[in-house]
Amino acid sequence: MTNRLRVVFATSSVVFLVVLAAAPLKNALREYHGYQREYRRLAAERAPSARLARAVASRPDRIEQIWNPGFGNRVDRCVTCHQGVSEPTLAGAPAPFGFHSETAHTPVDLDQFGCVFCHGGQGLATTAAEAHGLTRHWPTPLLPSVYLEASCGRCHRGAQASEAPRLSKGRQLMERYACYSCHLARGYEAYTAEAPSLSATPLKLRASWVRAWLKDPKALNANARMPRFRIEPGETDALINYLFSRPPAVELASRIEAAATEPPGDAAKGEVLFRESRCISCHTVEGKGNDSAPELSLVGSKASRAWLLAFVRDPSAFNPRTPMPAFDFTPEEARDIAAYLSEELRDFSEPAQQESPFQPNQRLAEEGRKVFLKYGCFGCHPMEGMSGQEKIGPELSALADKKVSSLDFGRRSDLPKTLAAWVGAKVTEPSSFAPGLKMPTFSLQTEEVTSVVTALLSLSGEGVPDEYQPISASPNRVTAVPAGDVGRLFDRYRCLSCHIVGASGGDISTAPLTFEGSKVTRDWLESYLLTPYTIRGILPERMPFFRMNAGDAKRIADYIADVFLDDSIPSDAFGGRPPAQEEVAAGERTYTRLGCNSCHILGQAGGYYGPPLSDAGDRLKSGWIAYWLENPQRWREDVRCPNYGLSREQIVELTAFVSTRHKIAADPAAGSQ
Amino acid sequence: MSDNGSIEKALELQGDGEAGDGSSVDRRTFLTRIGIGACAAACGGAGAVALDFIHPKVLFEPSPSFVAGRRSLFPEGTVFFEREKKVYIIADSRGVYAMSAVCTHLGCITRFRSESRVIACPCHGSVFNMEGDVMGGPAPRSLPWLEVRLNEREELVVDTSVIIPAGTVFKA
Amino acid sequence: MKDESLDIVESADPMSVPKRVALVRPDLSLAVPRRREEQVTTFPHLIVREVILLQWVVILIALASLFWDAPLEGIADPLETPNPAKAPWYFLGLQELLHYFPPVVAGVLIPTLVVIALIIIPYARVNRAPVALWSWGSKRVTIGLLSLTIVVVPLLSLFHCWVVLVPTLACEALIGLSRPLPHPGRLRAWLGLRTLPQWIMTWFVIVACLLTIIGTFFRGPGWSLVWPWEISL
Amino acid sequence: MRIELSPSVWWYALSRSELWRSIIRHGVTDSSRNRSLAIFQNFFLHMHPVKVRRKALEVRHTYYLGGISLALTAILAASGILLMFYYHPSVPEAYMDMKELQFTVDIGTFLRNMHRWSAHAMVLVVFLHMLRVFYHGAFRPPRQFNWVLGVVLLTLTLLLSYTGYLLPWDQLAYWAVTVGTNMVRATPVLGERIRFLLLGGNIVGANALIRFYVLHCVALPLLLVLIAALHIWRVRKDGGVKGPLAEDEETLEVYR
Repeated sequence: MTNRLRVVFATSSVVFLVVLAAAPLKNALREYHGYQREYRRLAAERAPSARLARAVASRPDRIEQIWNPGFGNRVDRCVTCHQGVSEPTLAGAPAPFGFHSETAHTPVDLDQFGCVFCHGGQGLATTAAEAHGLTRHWPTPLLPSVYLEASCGRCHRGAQASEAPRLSKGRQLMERYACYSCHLARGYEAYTAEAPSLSATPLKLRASWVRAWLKDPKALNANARMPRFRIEPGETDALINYLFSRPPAVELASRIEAAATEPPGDAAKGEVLFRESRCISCHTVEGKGNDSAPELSLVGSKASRAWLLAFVRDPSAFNPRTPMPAFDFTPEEARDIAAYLSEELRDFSEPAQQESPFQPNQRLAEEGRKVFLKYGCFGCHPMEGMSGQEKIGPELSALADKKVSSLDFGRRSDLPKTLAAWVGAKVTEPSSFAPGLKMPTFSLQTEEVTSVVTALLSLSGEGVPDEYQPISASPNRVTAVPAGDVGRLFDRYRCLSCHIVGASGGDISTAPLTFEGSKVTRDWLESYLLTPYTIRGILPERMPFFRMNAGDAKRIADYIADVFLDDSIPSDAFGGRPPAQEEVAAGERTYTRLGCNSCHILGQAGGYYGPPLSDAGDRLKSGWIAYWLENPQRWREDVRCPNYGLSREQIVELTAFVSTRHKIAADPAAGSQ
Repeated sequence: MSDNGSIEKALELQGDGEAGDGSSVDRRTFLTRIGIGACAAACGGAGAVALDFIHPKVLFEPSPSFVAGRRSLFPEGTVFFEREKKVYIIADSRGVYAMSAVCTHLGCITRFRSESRVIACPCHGSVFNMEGDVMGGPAPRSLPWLEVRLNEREELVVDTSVIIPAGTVFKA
Repeated sequence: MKDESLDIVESADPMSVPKRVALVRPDLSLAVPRRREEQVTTFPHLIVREVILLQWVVILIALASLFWDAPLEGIADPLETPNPAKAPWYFLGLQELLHYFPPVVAGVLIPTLVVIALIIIPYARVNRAPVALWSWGSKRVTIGLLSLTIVVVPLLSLFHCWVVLVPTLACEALIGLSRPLPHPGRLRAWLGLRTLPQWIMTWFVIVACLLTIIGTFFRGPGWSLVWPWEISL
Repeated sequence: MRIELSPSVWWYALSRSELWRSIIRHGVTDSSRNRSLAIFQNFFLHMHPVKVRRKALEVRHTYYLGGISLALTAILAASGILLMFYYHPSVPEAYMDMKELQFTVDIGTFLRNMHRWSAHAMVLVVFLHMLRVFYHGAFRPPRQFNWVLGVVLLTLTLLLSYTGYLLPWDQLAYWAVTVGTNMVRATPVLGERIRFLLLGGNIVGANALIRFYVLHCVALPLLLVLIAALHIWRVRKDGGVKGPLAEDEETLEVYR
């Protein structure tokens, strides 16, 4: 009896000991020990000296962490396993030991940022599965690397984020496709789309065209910005009735009706004018041109001749926010252009006969108004009496902070349960989640979807401390768009449709105006505004020929020369003295040695990639040339001109040579070429 | 005296005298020993593990040691005051040494006076020489010397948690 | 064993415990049957068992802890309510009741009554001696059962509380099934020996377990009925 | 001589030393007197009687449920005290400390698991203990008051478990406590006030956390230890553990 008890006691005690010992044993076998052992072996193998190899090999196992009390008390223990992130000798080592590729913030700022702020995941964790956040109950799993630039966008909130091309592209696409017309987002509260006004519809469009367009805009125009809505056929009828029932604005109607009475112009002359004015810098015609403005290949089938004529005369009368500049065409020239557009750029397969004017039905029109409101058409197309309407989509401001549990996956059970996948599917095919959703389909390319998702995932409400805020643009440059008389001229010629000034403006032109005054001479600028010519033949976008009057050109040139300056760029590279002859000769030798002529035209020969330098002395200020040569990538990283790392003397010599090239052969040095 | 029998004997319970052969006594003792031994080992082990448990594995506090920089940053004759770590790093003809800047009197932060080349405490007027010895004032002890060593990247590292005997100059 | 000669009086005076006084009628024998029980020393007999018990409790809990991790969800977020939001499992019976009854009844009245009932168990007159229900006489029991049914069925049906109604009726059926001694059927005889407090307690345990199990395993989003395997999704 | 080096010799010498005998005043040799003294003179054991009925040792007698709940209390106290070394009762540190236990503290997960599973087991075992006592009729005189103490201990167990539930500060904890405290709200007249006092405010927030922490780690355990001591002491004073009903016990008419 008691012997049995004794056996029970002995066995029980042994089991007790064994089970209690299991817990510390399990603890000692945690996975990071294995990674650290492997890392020590790898790092010792690659260590540059035997001493360092010994030092790294004798490192004890321990949990490593990056702790930032000033940055939301973040703790990232990723470095416990990813031990080689800041060790250049481990470049190319297998995961997870490799060196972190160099970016603006890594590995230099690793201690300030940690890992999780950019990559996502669970910084506190010391096991792979938990750290990568792929477990339940961790709201922010590892951000897929295709969307990594979304993290840049959480601090860099501007449309252009340096070193984040995908993010920048995504943000541009979101503006282009007017996402902010239906969805509110922080920083875009004042956004308005550039969609055409519908106020002159009966005088401008044909009902059959509108019907086709509403069905699928991309079928009529591959560059259409308007997405494809899923409008019921009955709703389409109602909508057309509504649009054609609205009386055109009196002012516009009188312009269009006046234009209708004018005699037709000469289409052949119009075509020449169309080319001269470089309309394809913005518009696409038959596959050629830029897609920053509506495609014109079939514009003749879409818009009436009278409307086209009235529009070309003064685009801003039709849409105060149009990026289209006003060209100073004579009445005949405008008629010729309109004739070219309506006679040559149309769908020849369609019968040419005039469609009879559409007779709207008032009851259907009333229905159509509801359809217009239902699909939020007013978001992009301004409409009288609808300016105060709420945006119809949900706010996007803190989209990136949404928890997966709060997302409605609807019918999409095929998707992985992550925010990125959900956003991706919403952008690709919004209708797939549930029937009856109003969000239209944008038919984006895969790469475009990735960019837009990246931009969307950057919309986080999570702030960063002040000391982490990116430094804003250099304060010694102009950031404001001009006002007053010059401002009106800038508006008339829509300079900012293509050129960047400070933080605003379009990026069609490669020449930002922010420091244009420090770059080019006033006289050259004035002559260029009057008669623009092609500087770089390789670029498809050219400065349009506005037929600007002399007074306007002078005022704009004066303003740019006086205001758009960058104080860090000297006006003259030679401190006021003329360049010495020896310097010019030495510069010429350098020019030849570096092979500058493979890209630049000088005299009769040279490449086409860079701007020609034959008239560089007339066009550019010598201070700018020197400044450029110091570091060509200074203002844009994608500049192809190599940074040769020239010495101060070499720069001055090369500047002396380039800045003495003149079109007018007054300088003897020019003649020698 | 007979009170002090062994616990093993005590566990030989009453009423099972029928297991009378000689080996059974050995087995009983053996089983009791196993039982008590394993139990004691488990308790001892649990105590040791508990002790290890309360020993933190990561710390949320500034590291006691810090990287001062390469040796060439400290040319002979310079006195470098690391304000945040409250440490002087002094280089002289013998080499480099580090010294706490906390006055041994009441813990004020001392200052180096370059004109007279002494370390003086602003609170109660203690004065130390460049070896950390008390030259005057109420300070009871000289300033402690701190360990200086080289790390893997050949940078000087000062460990404020290790006090070394005065006069132990780092030569490198 | 039934001894007519004895009238043993249980004493409620705590100072007199654990003695019992037997009042012997003068006409009967003085012989009082007395149980003698074998005793052993606490040390080591009980102490060693206690040590073994402690060891096995630790062993079992430690094994569970080695293989199953305690749950830890996301950080508390007052803005996001999980669906369903559940109390700890031992309160899920109450939460389940809240589904049927107004909060004052389910959240306050019932738990208070339960605690009071538990406390008065040893003091209630009905409970002073272990008296089987059927010793009251079958008429009283039948009337009691019927009147209970008349009160309980409409009341619980009003709140659609079938979870409580069904076990209540089952218990009543079992009482009705039981028979006073002597009875040839062993089960029915055994049932007939159960006392009223035992019936009440058994009914309470069944209802509590049922409610807790349903609340834990069969309640999904919006406190709707689901299968257990659908809950973790 | 080999014998001199054997552990029993060392043990013998140690148990005879003055130090040992100043702490433990008696041996445990094979005599009833010593065995009695072992219980009498030991602070921790003296709640036991010197002798127990052999039947009371049988599993069927009590199923050791009271002992199991005491063992669980011991595990909970030991693991709970260790966990307190790493716990900050504040928002959001409380949650981060759970992560620390999981990821950086040696055997942190294990200890948290021990504490959690023991707490669940405790509620279950205490409830079963109550059922056992009830069906064995062990609440009858003279054990009435010990039954009441048992009911109080059951309530304390539930309260301890419930207050501990909030401490990890995760969604599970937060909403379980929100749901639970909203039940209290239904109490007529006092409901709102009790809830306000319990939470230290109107919402489950930082005040509620520190209150639950103090209740869980100080107030309720003190009360539990006190009442449990009384409970165990009363077991002995009320005549030892009471096993199953004797075959004839409940049919004795004379009990009336």
